[in-house]
Amino acid sequence: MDHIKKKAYLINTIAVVALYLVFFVLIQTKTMNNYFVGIAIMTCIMIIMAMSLNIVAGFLGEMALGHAGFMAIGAYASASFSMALIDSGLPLPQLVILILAMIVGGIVAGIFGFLIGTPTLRLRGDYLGIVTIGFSEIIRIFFINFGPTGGAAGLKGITRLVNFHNVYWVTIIVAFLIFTLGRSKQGRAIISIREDEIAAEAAGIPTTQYKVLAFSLAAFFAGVGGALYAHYQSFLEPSKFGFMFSIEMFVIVVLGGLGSITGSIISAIVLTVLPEMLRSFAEYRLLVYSLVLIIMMIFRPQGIFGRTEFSLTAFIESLIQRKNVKKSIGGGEAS
Amino acid sequence: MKKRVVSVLLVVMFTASIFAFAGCSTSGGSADVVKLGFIGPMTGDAAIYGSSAEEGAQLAVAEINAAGGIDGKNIELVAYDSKADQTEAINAYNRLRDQDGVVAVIGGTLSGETLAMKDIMVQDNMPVLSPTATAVEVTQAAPNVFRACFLDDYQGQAAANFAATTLGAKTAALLIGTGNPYSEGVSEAFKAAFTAKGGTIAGSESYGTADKDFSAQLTKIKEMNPDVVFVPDYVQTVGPILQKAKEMGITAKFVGADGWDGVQEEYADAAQGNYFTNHYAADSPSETVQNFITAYKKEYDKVPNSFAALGYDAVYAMVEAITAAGSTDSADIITALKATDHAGVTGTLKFDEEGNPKDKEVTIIKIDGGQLKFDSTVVNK
Amino acid sequence: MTVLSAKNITMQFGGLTAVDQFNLELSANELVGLIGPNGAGKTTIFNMLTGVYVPTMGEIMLNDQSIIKKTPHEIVKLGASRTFQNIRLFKDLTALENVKIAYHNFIDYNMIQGMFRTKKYWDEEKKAQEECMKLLDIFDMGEYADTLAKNLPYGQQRKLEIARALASDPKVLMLDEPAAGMNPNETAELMETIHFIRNKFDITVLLIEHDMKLVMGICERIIVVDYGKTIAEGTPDEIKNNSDVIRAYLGD
Amino acid sequence: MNLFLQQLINGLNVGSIYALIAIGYTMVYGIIKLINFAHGEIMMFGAYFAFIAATSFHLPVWAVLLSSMVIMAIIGVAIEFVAYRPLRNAPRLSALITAIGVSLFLQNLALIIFKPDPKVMPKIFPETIYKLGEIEISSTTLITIGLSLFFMVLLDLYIRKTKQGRAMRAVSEDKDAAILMGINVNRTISLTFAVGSALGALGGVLYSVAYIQVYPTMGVMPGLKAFIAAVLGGIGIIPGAMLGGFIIGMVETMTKAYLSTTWADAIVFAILIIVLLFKPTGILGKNTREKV
Repeated sequence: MDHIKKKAYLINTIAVVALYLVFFVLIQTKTMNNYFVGIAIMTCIMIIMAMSLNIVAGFLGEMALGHAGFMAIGAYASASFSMALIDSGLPLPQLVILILAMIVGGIVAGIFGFLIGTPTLRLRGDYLGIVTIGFSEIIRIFFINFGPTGGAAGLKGITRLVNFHNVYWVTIIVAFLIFTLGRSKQGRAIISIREDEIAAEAAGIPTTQYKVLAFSLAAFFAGVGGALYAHYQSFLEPSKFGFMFSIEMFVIVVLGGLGSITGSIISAIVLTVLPEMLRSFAEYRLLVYSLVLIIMMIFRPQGIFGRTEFSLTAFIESLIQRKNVKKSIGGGEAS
Repeated sequence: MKKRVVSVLLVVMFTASIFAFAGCSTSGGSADVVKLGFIGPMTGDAAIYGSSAEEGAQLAVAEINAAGGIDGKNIELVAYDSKADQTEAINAYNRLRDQDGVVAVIGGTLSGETLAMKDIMVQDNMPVLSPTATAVEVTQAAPNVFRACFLDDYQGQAAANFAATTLGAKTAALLIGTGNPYSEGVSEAFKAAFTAKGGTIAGSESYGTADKDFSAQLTKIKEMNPDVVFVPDYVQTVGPILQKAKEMGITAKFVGADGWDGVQEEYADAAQGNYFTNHYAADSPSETVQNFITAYKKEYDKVPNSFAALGYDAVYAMVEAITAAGSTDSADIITALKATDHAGVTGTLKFDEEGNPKDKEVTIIKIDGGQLKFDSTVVNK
Repeated sequence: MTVLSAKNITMQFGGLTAVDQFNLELSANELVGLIGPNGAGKTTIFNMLTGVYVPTMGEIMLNDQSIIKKTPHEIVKLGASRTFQNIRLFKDLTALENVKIAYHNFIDYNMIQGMFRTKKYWDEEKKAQEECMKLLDIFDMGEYADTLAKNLPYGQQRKLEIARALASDPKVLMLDEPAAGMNPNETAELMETIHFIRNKFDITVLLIEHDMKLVMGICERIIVVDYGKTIAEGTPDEIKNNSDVIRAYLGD
Repeated sequence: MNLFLQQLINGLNVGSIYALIAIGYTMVYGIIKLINFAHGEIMMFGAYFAFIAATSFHLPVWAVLLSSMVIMAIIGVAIEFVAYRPLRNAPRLSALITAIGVSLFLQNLALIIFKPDPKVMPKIFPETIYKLGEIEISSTTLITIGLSLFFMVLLDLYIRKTKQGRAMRAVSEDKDAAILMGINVNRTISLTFAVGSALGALGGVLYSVAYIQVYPTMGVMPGLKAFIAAVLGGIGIIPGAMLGGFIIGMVETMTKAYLSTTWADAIVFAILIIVLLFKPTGILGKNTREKV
């Protein structure tokens, strides 16, 4: 690690901790009430969902319109697991149960990602898009008809294990992991497929393998998001994981900029908070929401960040530099 | 340069949103208004249920305010859309409690959203009276949650008793909406009760929540040739089913549940001569019922359905409890709710230990000449 | 010693025979040109040799190993890499990243180590960075390391593609019309570069080219194909005077 | 056997409507490579206009159909002009998101204008039941199938025989070459939206007559099904969309009749997936290999 990278790490760590402290103080002093905490938790979950979808949509460049299906698998798997674990009476601390449930949710979803990805990734573009819709609808219909998880009436009695503190740190960890994935040799291989699949093969990248890897990883993190969702809502209904929910996640990713993790984060915040801010507009709020979508896409089709990342370090540096420039101009005038 | 502007803007937006979070603290109920919350779907596929219940509730609020409110204080019904989505429902509830400072909640309208909110509601000890959430679990282990409607199985049982005893049916076919807990729940109870009465289930067909084409199922039901067909679903599904059945020349009697309320308006021909279980009869001589129907028609220019009636009753019952409690303290209101004895549009509302309506009469309605005619009442024991 | 050999390879698309019983033998460190009129089947031969197409018939051996039905990336690992006629770079990535992607097989850490950034990750990435920079420097492209591929001048893009092909450490390098679209100066420079890399990396080079000057100037051996068949083979001088070749190019 | 024939007719009825709607998806896709998510909403508005024409203005049947189709053709062109044209050269996914935005916008607009309660579509076609032995066919079913087929044939003739039709095919084949040939691409794209939307509106009217209701979210499911039909047949290929529509309608009805009603949608999707795995560009799609 050279000096610049160390500096970047330091700045980002400070920022993450500082942001957490701000929230911590706001929550402790009750300045931020449960309503806002609830929105913040949901925002974090949507950030995880958007970032994980970004692995397929942004890094791999494939149109995946069935992300809600993997989230459903993760949610149901982790909920069933945690319910069984708590029933077994093992005296485990809540955080441990949550972590185990997230891992279970992630792995089960990841396995399904692998199973679904292997045959379907031969397809490209719109055809892959519709097949992913198909799979996620099949998953949803399965849960509607599957008795052991409550069928259409939903799965009840999941212990609420998620609070803002743990969901915040999970989000940070997932963001870090997906960010570093994009800058590892595996991430580069996945991105090269987006850029030019044939050239990637010719450069020695086993493209099929990496496509499946990207798909499974996205499903894994979607499963983690699903696990958090299940243990925040404490109740799961199959109807939640419909086609429109997948579309909602996809919209977040495109709006943030395909391939940009920070873009996904900002976009998830905006698109989760926006409908809440519009709540008092009653039936007009979805009208406004859809207008915002259309207008943003017309004026910024590549998304908020395009493919670039927002860098806090670079941002701070640019601020400092501007100050220096100003100083020199000021000095010039004085002389 | 442009990039920097964008990033500055974003940071500003981000911090602003954090401040917005911090800035809006609880506004609380102002001294001369008592705020009630309402949650139900007003957009999306289920929009009609939420908006009907809300219309009924708003009507009750307007009437109560016109009559002087609660001890001179006006009531305000703050209604939020749940989009039939659990997350939205929880956010809406949190907002009602923290931002709007409501003293009690009328809702949720659907079982799913109510179950999603239940845990938090119990934690808060918020007085909750759901007008229409029928799933059994809604009131279980929730001393603060009540409901105005009877349960799915109660109603299914009543319908089966009616079909077997009054109609003398020997065979029944079921047409069930899968993915719709209401339809599934009522059907289950019907099946059990009908078999217990010695009837035979000729077969059951089902359809998905978004299905509009019932021809395949009805073709099969026609082949079964049962005495009655039980279709517990809402008007907008039942209407087309009845219409199609008529087109196909199915002669069996159709029996339904409270979701049918309103079927006489648009589907009078198709529904002619069929029966359903309901909370009240529109041709009841009761003044409460007639006043409600007249006022609703005047306000919204349409005939109320059972969602509206239950929403209307729920507000009245809640307001009575608040008045009786003499305070807006949660615990007081809940205590008062437990002692509710409200004569409403949908009958007399009293609660059992669990918060479900006690010994509520199920009214059997016959559709005749575009009118809902009172047929009989059934009380399950 | 034979590095790459093709025996009677044939490619049929539907009823059309694009390549008919083509034979090829490349010895170590050879520089061979593959020429022929448009549509003669040169690129199809390339595609078969690199695994993009599976030949309808015939056998291809790379370092004494059959590569029929092997995927392109497996063939790269076995030691044959290529460039494309219509440059195929990773356009939205930097020059350095383009090379690093092809260096993939020599970076040794797994996904977990990469995502958690263990010491192994930093060590391997540092090595990759240095090696790939070295490669760019060989092509005098060090200054462009952080430029997006799509923003490079045309000649540099061609060079970057060759650098990328070299990053997988091939025994055989196949260049598909490397001088296409270049001016005479650039072509001359490219000729030098090809010569240089052949010697520097001790590899075999097979190139398809239209530019006769380039082919005649650097190739030791030339194969001429027309209608999917070899019509002549020999040294540049032999080819220059071959009547079949003249007929194929100029018509009867 | 009779039961089977009866179900076959049911399937044809649904399938013909899906086919009509699928044509709109496929035409737009063929020409600007955009999945027009708002097409289901076009269908919904078409049904609403027909409802208004029939109940408020008491127009005769042909006028109800025609007015709804014309109005929706204009609205379709307007949508393309306002929302899609600015994004013509933007990344395809951005255009897709815009289409989703338009779809949500129209749906919620309808919710505000018309309220969520389903309106009952009057019976605009004369109602009689024909008996063919044991099989019963209602006139509505016959008219639905007949009108769909009529317009499909008409469209086919239009695309193949007229100058504008040829221009559409040229633009969808190669936009740049079409420009060089002096074809007004913008006008051709507008025309495509007009034709596609008009057929979508017709589909909406027929759908609402067959299932007697008009409501704001009515376009979602048939829209998705028609989209699946278009992909199944090979998106961008008009006969493919028709074929796909009939297949989906038939599969759906037959699954409900003989396999399972609860799993019907899942089975439709499963068939789509299986077909695509073996024929990655749909039933009538050509396998194009990327040139290396």
